[in-house]
Amino acid sequence: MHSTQNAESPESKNNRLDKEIPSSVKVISEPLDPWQEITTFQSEYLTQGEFGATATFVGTMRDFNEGDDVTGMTLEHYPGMTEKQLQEIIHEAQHQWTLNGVLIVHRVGPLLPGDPIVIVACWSAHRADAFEACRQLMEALKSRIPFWKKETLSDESDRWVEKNTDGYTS
Amino acid sequence: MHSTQNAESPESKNNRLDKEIPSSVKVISEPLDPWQEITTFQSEYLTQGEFGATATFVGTMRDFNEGDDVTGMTLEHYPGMTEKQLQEIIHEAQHQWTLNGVLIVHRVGPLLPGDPIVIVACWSAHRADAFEACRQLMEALKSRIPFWKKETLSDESDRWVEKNTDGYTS
Amino acid sequence: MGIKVKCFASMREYLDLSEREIAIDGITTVADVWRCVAGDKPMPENTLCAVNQTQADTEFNVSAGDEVAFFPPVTGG
Amino acid sequence: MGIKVKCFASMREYLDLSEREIAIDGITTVADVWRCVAGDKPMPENTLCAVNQTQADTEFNVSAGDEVAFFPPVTGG
Repeated sequence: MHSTQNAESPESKNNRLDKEIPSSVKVISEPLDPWQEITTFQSEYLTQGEFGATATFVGTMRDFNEGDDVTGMTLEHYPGMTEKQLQEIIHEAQHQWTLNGVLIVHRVGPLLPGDPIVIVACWSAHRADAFEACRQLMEALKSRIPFWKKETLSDESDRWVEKNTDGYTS
Repeated sequence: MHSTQNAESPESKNNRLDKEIPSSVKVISEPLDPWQEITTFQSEYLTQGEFGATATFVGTMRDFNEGDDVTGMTLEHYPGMTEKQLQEIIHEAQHQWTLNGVLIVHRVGPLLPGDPIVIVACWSAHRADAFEACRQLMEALKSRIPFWKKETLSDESDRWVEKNTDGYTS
Repeated sequence: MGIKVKCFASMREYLDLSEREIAIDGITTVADVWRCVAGDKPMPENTLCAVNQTQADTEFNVSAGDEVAFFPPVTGG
Repeated sequence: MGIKVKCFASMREYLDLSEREIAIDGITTVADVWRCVAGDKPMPENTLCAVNQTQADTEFNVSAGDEVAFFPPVTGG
């Protein structure tokens, strides 16, 4: 079936799942342009007219966390397990909802405030499926996929972020 | 406060709300580029680092509805009431969730399958607010804002769409 | 100053009326506005009414200068 | 063929260990792998373990050729 490679970076991974719906998971160390990724995926894998709903989430690095100013961040991951588990959560989602396509891209390496960290995009005929799958994939990503953030604070000290939260406060 | 004008089309409306968060509602008769609209709004009204979450919905014209092939569509609206009620649902959302910005753009006039019809984008510090506000705004738009669709079928007959549904089947 | 009446979508076709100014004489409620522009035609089930671009029911009182609109359930998005 | 052990994030710093191959002798479970690479250091609360890139608990049995990883709660997205 389809298989794509991201040639720009040795850290890049791009795995096209051999399943009933088009999906792509990428872990990249270069800057992430969410809308470019979405546009490219859509034109490459989806057919005009078949989908009516696209729900998208973009996570962006903030310049504050837990009351402190944050000046930088380094994102580490577990190469291999990351891609395997991302494919697993997409597999779960496509059995729970009727989807035309799923795209997940996550950045690793050093980041600055304002940099996009992650995008999740879901295409469906109907809006409920797209919305719910997108939300559920983000929650699954934040609780189960092996990424870790180390923050640099304004006094140049750094610290590992210890846990993700319920989405209301971090 | 801020006020923007869309100079490209006499049908265009672009109202910047004079409230605590940046927001924009536009009704346009020219083709809608969702990612361009989002990028432009974000760079114009939002500050890098202050938001961590962007939830976006794009509604796109399908080539099928209620079991029939659909070859075209014309979207009518109630100029004036549309913009007033869009601002009202944004007003409600920004009191229910903590948001950094809201953008709603809706297309009117003749459309073809694959054409984007509507975008709703919500920016927030945290993902739950962005996701929930985006979903709620789409539901409010579909149930309360005066837009009407007339579909053209493959035999060149046309019909008014009679009602919007719960999002699972249309 | 009278009342501006607007109809949209299938309602525009049903009444063959897009926009019309009517006199205020004899008009108290939205239902009176309907009778003035629709004559004997019954108001379809599910018809929505708006006064000055805010939804209102048929018993809502109207005044000179108001804009009254009739339209079917909305189907945007 | 032994067992490949990997540590990530704060666990990498805690054990000063990124990746190491250990012999299978005397090793039955994930807990045995921990003792082999950590010595006397206790396993921090909330430590996550994976065998062959799937999460597993400390009593999970490992075999020669397996990849075993230790890491703190995930914080991506």
